[in-house]
Amino acid sequence: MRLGFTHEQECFRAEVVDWLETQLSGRFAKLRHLKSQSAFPEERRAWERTLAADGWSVIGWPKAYGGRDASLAEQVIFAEEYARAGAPGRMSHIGVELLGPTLIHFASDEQKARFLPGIASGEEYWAQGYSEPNAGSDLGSLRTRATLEGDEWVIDGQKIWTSLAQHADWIFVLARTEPGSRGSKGLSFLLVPLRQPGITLRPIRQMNGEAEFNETFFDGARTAAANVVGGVGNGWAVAMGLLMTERGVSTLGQQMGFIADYDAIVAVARANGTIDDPAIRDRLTRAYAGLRIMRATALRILSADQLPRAALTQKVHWASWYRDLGELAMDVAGQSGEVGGAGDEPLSRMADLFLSTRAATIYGGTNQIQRNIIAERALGLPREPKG
Amino acid sequence: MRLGFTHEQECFRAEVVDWLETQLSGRFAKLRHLKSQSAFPEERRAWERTLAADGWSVIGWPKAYGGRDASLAEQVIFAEEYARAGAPGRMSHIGVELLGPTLIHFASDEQKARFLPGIASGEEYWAQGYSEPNAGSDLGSLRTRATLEGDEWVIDGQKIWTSLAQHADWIFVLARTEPGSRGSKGLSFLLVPLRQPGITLRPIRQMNGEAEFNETFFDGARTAAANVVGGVGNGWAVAMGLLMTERGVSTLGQQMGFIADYDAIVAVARANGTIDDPAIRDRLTRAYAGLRIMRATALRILSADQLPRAALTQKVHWASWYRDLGELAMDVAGQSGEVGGAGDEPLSRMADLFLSTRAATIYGGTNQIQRNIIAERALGLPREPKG
Amino acid sequence: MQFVETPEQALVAETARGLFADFASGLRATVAGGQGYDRAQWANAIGEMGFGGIAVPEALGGAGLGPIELALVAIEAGGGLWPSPLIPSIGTAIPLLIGTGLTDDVPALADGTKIATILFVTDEAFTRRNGGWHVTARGLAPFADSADLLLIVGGTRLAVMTAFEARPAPSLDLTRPLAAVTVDGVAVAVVDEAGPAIADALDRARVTLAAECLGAAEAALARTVDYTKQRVQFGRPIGSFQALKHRMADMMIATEAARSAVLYAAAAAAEMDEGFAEAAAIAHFTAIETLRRCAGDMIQLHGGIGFTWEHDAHLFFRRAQGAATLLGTPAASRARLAGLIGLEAKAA
Amino acid sequence: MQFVETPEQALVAETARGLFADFASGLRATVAGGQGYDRAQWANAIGEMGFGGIAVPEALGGAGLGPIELALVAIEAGGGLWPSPLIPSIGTAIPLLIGTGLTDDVPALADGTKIATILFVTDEAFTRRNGGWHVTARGLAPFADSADLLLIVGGTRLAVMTAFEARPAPSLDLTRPLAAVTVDGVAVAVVDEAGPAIADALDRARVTLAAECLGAAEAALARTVDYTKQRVQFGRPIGSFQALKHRMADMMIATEAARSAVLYAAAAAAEMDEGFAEAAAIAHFTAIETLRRCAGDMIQLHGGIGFTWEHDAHLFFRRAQGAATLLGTPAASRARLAGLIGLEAKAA
Repeated sequence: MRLGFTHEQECFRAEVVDWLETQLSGRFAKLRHLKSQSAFPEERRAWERTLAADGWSVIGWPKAYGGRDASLAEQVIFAEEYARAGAPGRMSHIGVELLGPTLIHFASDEQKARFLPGIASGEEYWAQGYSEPNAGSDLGSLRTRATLEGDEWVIDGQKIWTSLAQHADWIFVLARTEPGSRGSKGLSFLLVPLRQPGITLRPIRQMNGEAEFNETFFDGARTAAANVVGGVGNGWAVAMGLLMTERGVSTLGQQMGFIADYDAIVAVARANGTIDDPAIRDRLTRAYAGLRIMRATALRILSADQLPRAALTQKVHWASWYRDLGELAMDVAGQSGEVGGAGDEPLSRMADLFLSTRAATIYGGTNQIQRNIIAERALGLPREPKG
Repeated sequence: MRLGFTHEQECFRAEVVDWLETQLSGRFAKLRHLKSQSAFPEERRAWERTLAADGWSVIGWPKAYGGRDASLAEQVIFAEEYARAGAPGRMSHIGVELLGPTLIHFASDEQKARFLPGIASGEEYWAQGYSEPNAGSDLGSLRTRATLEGDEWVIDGQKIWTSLAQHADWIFVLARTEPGSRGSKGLSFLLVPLRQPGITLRPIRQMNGEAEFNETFFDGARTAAANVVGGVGNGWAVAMGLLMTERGVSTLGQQMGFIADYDAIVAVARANGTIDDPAIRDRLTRAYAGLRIMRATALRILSADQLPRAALTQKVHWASWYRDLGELAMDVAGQSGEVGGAGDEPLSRMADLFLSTRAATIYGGTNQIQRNIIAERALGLPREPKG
Repeated sequence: MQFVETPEQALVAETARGLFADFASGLRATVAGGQGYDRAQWANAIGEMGFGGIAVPEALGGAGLGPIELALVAIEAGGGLWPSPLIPSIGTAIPLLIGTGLTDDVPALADGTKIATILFVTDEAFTRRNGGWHVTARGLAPFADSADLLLIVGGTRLAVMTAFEARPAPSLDLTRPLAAVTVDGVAVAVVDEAGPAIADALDRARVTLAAECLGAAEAALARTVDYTKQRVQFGRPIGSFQALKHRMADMMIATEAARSAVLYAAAAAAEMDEGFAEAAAIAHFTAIETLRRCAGDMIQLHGGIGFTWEHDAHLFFRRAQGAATLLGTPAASRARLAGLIGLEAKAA
Repeated sequence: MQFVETPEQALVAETARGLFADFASGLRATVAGGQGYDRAQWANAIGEMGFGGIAVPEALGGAGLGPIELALVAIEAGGGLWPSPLIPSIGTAIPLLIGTGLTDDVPALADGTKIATILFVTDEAFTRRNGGWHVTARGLAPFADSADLLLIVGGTRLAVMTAFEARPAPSLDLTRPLAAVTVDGVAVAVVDEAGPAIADALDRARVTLAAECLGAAEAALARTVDYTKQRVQFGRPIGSFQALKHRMADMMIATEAARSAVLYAAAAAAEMDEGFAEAAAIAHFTAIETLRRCAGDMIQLHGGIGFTWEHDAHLFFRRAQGAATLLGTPAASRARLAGLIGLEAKAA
């Protein structure tokens, strides 16, 4: 058990820091410390291509697919320095972090050859199509259906909470390919071109006013018969594998974002004197401790050969922590944080944290669903009787 | 809606205060501020008889059964002054507060004539026989059985959490009188003499070292065939009626006991300076607010013609409040509260509160069971599917 | 002692409930509009129905009822998240003006023809000049851009202003928007050395605000219960899952506690009970914390739809936060309570 | 960087697990006995198995391993609620003596032939007399009635005493009883101006205590899971009810967070990481709060049997409280952390 880094790893860190500093002081300066996930789409595509050109786009992937086979320590260093430098959220996130590892594990050689290079090079962007209006937590109730007509799948249905779809070229879709099937059976994992007449996007406005998500309507949308991953009817296994990869190195980068939020709250607390309030100070202290613990947990998980039980607890832990941070932000800000600033922001950063953090305990599996998973899979508690 | 008392009611209060002061300064002085539920049993019997002699034993009962038909305001006044004077816990509690009202509602005239006078006069004491080792929260799983043999019920089985049984003369027992019946059907509510060869008591030592409860073993115990209340096979309805009467005026007296606990904690906090700790002061403030709110809720419930929905929330509310108070007591006391005092007490009052309050969220229906009741009966949420 | 609504009080509540239920269909339109409230609804509820003067003495044009009736109305207004200057104008300005004897404008506030709002300052904002009082202050005040009168509230001083600048600000609380106020001028009327009267009036205002929060919290619970009975996942209504049931049970435990606290404080106000200040502090922090919790749970238990703009859940959540700073924070009320009950160090 | 146990470390943990599982059958007998610990178990674990010297340099008779291995042993000892002077003698006294250079007694402590405990005082308890140091103090110390050595720990001074009075006190924590200590005499050895060394040693002690609390919390969870799988009510195991499942899930979220905090702090101690003091404070308050919560939940989820004397749940609950005051409170560690991370007012 060892926390520190070797000299070689510190050299790697210096290389990362240097590269990021050069790029983000130069042509990509306007992307630095950007909070929005939707602003400057063209510059962000360019950023992704630049990462790829210099070999930083998919460092954790095997070399055979354009990665570096980076060690755990190197991935940790890259994720943390990337966030520390204020580099922008990855428009390629879903392809790089979710779909890529899934394809590497489940896809045919032809599929890998077709899709992995586009992700690695920052040329093709992906969206995720899982949830449906009547299948939020309960993915087994999916109704979107796909029918093979000749050499194409024809897809009808509706997905919701499709993130980043407005900037994506492709979407992966969990669809029912066996008519009349129920639950987790009869589903297939399809790769579908997003920009086609059979697909309509409608943005969903969230409570904080932003629109990160979409509803996606499929009305005779089409994709090649070959674009099914893991075999027809085997979509559930592929989807579950994908959900597991969500708990990867990217959490470390996410946590660096949390640190920025925490720092912003501390700055407000100092400025308006609420740091003198012992209750506020204690909550800030707990928030800081939470950050350190989440990092340690991520390192434990990443260091383990097999996904440890602890991994199942990560989502509720960070989501609840983040929601609490949002409440703390508002209590620190007080009434003056309840109105828009002088600039172009409609609300203060504290108020935005207060609102946007409420989604954390809901998306990606509500806290309730996550607790079920912990209880059943990690603690071995009995399932509830079926209704 | 009116909080204050009339002149007449204030005169009643003066009468109560005067009577209590006289008695508790005189021959019953040793019972004043007594915490133990088991010490001085003879003196406590005498106290009950004295209450009865002067008409204070069952003031809320109808005059026909020895009560005073006291108004709500009078009952509130009596309960609060009784507790404020430091008068002892009622050894007759189960008879006066639980069984009496149940008999008044469900029993035959003969049964009323036989049993109510003994309760009112402080001559006969009662214990409660509901829970069983395998039927704690789930009363429908009761297994204790009673069989009619000639003109007597013969009872076999085991009850647990029988409170105050060591001082009782009678016990009411929910038993299965219809062989092979299940759930809430086939149960009868029996009145059984406790001091007989067929009944054995074994005290249960609690985590704080006290033994307020017993296991009660029935091995061919007998009672007269007539001692079934509400009819054979109707025990569930009688028992549920009894459980509802638990939410009566006695909660006000209970709350006065809570005030004494709160005051004791504040005294320790002042003495050892923890009151200077803003977090401790805030918790004490919340505890005080909880006391006031519980009193207001009790008054709302008592003032209503029909038991309001709010009544269902009372148990979890006070139990959780009390458990939190126990934790606060210990945090106020610190390490010096973790050892026995100079006197004969094995542990400090703070430590005893810390331990004894843990039972509050369990006995009389765990917080989990209570929340089910609130959800289903007050909010009308659907039941869970059966296992 | 009889701690239950009289039939007359129950009728007031029922009437209010019907009215605010009617208003509720216009909630989104009002919020989206520029002014933040609906003039016709205001004239209807405050003027025609007489809710503005319900706790105002008949001599000042009111109905001569009291804090309990006002609380019952506020509960119902809260249930509909009624976007209006109810709390600043009716709930706060009126008791301040009555309590300090500056009653000239009370009839116009009570019938809704004028609107008042309040700005909290320190006493240093007031200076004597040429025999009058000059007030200099900046800050945030709800509905100030629609207000005819601005009450400047210091620790011991109170001023009525008619000349002030108010710039609407994009506000977290969409149903009670704030405006940035600048005051630099001569007061129309001032009272000095009125600390106790101001404190008592603000306690009354906090109880009315607490009542409004209670109503909103109860509505958040009711809507969550309704939704979870309808929404099916895993083959059954999600309201049958124990984790959700227990969460809603906890919401109800909180709302019932808040209801006890609010009604008790309102009754104590009506009877000028010596324990009123305590009761007001308890009601204030309890009801606000209850709303914050219930609104947060409302979002959570609605799942994905709960954090969309289209769903009302965030309006409740935003309202909770706005309420938490409007007339002092819950923490400030707890600190005040600590003082009232003698929880100071070494004072024994 | 590789934040996972090495095979050697896993073996240490496994060995300790087996030993403390064997000891567990004697728990009640030891608790009921007068001394509070079992001499044979002590000699076995500390001496024969070498756990007493696991983090002690070989030059002082130890195994030359470090804080991580000691933490792994403490986790397992905590899992069995092992009643012994492990924390005062091995976990606290040894690092204090090594850190301050008073190493004469370390070999005897490490092999278990001597037992030490600690008493926290202010520096004023120490006075210079005739060229030596005189110590006057009273207080509570765990296992003081069994101790050969008493370490008097001030802010910057540390004394070793062999002459002191210790009267066993009936204690809340039955598995680590306190004794009332009176000291009035000349120290055998003293260091002065050793504030940083003392602080660092106490941080190390807190990490070992935190590890022990973690082990107890994990055991409380495991035993609760086992019980709720067996106990049937309403026709099914109570562990299938969602409210209970979610409560146990929350327990696990807490224990996993505590495990991360403890292992990180132990690794930081081993590497003399500059963030060690922070990590120690975090581990200390997190593990204690986790145990307190898990022990409380263990009682609750066991229902009636959970609050009986016969069931072990209260032993966990009592241990949690004893741990919360043994080496400073969780609140004190949070306050220390606030200072370490610069959360002082106006310091920006």
